[in-house]
Amino acid sequence: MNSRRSTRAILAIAAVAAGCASMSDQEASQKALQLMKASFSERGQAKLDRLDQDEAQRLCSKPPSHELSKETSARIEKENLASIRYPADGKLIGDWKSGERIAQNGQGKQFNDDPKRPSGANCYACHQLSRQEISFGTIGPSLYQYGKLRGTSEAIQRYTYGKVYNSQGFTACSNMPRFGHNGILTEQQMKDVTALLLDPESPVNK
Amino acid sequence: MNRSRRNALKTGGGAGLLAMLIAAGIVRPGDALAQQQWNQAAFNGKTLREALQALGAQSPVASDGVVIKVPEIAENGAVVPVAVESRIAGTQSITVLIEKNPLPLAASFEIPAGTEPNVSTRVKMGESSDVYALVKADGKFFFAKKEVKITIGGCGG
Amino acid sequence: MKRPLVRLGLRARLLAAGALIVLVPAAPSFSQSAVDEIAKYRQQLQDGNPAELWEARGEALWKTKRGPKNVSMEACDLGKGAGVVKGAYAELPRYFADADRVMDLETRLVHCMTTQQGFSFAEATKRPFGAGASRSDFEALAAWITSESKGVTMNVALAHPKEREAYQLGEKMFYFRGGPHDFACATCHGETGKRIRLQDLPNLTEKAGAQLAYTTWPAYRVSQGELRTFQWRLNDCYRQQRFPELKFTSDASIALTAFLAHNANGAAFNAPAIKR
Amino acid sequence: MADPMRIRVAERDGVVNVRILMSHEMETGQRKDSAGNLVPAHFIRNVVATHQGRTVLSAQWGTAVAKNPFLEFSFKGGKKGDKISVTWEDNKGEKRTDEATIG
Repeated sequence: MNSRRSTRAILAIAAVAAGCASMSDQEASQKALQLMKASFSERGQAKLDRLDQDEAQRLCSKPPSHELSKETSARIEKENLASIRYPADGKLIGDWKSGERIAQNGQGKQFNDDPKRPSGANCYACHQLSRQEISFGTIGPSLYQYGKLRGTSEAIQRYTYGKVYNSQGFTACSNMPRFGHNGILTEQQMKDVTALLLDPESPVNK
Repeated sequence: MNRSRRNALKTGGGAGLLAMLIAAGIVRPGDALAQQQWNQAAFNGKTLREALQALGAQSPVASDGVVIKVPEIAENGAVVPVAVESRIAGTQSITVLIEKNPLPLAASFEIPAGTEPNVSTRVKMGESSDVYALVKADGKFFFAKKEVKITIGGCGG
Repeated sequence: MKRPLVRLGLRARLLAAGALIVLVPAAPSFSQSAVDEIAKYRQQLQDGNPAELWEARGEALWKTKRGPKNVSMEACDLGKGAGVVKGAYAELPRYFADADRVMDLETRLVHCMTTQQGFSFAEATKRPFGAGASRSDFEALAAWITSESKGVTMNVALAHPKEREAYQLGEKMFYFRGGPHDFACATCHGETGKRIRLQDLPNLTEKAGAQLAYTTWPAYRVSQGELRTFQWRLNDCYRQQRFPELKFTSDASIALTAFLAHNANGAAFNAPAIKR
Repeated sequence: MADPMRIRVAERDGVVNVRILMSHEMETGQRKDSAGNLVPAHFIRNVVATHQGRTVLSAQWGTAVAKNPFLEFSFKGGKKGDKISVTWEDNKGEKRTDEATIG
């Protein structure tokens, strides 16, 4: 049934495309979205609405050759920065030990994950953090000695918590998930990750 | 039962008799398994010490004659290549044990005369651990060990 | 040098191990040596690839009479003529006039299973991927068919308008960010020299990376003890991207495959491989 | 029925190198399935390789041998045309024997 529907979709696309040599970029984007909507099925917590992009996702879905204008980047950053909600109790530093577990955990939000269990942040997938963990990725910069190098002033605390909450408030189209903005981590989890980065006792700062 | 088998292996009589029976067509090659035992006590040993005791190898000695080839770091514990070579004359068996596995004894190979004392296989490791190669030669036990670190790989999900 | 093995008590050994961790600082070059050691691990795995077990089963499946019409797949046209398997995978996906559609390997196999062997679409596609005793015919067939392209130069054409369209839409999909984590394929595979944990991430937007990646699937995954196809690789990437599930033999799946396969053109195909 | 083994043999100067791949789950008995139930142990316990009827290697395995086991060894005294036979038996009593000829 679904394959028939998707076949029809691609036939419709082909009928349009046959007329001209190639599609415009915007046409192609629209057709790709149609194609994807017909080619994915909902499973577990992953519904089809995950293919509905917000503005940042849409603007950031471009090859590196299509660099965003300064104005567009600034707009993405401004809007994302405004989305950050700081904890009502004003405390930004939680428990670094819990933060380490969150940094190691790559589960959460996948169609096979239990939505009742807390998500991880999987920081080590992309960042070096502590010296002990040799299995770390390099998509993001090394965060080893993050707090030792920057100190723990209130400004640094707010920047760090904010960056975890919504990275695109600081860098448009950052590869880093917007953990608070998109509801991946809870407030307490973000405090714990902030502690992992800033607490002098954390292995990150040893 | 185990003891009589060990005696048979010591004299070489068991294997020789079996070969004769196979050659005579009385026993088919597949039936060779019927002669084989499985050392349940050793495989069920929960610590290195328990497994070694059940193998009759309470106090093996470290030896450069046992060469163990394992990766220093394994990308995944599900498959860790292990090769063991014995340079000790009269090698009768080669055994692989993984100290921190829930059941340390992984595999044991009987090496008849004419077979090179050099075997290669792949094991599972639950976590980073020392891997031991135990060699029995002329009735005595020798060993070498090497640590293998198991890393967390992939995207983590 | 002889010393007894079981001499230290467990506690003493644990203390010794603990002391080691505290006292020995990690060398700055440790991560580089870790990478080197992992390269050795991978090298040690190359000899004796269990993918061969799938290849043998796949060849038997291809030649076995099956389905309501009780015919083998030996008349299946993978693009180079009926029954020609050698080199076929290195030219897929491609446009097939008899179906008026661009098809990748799995889609073409389903086409032959339904039109020639008489299976229903549902029956043919009920198990795209295996798990333990529940085995997938596609993984076995793909293992054998791809092994028949080993050493063949990748040559995926963009001659037909529908091939060009599939490529263009596949490229769009590659950069499409979505889901709660904002991930696109490009998030992990758009830059050269990056790793996730200790795994090297091929940059699929440039020739060398696309070639290295595409020509080494299918692969026996030691972490799963299964042979996994390129189709599976796409499905599992999307799972980890937090997307819904990519449908087997769907047009989006074919389009993305066409984009990545074409980018690998010029390289010698080198699978089934063995990977973590 | 279990899948056939893949047995590769190569002879050089009378030394025969044997490489075997076996198709087996090698369940440890400690893994849980998706429903949370313990999957019972299921693993090869004994392997015997013979050359012209003479045992050239015998092995006892536990659950720690990796899934789809690989085994490599060498012995002296083989020549082209000789037969190598390998048999495994698992803890459920299932057996499989396959042969290869030294080429």
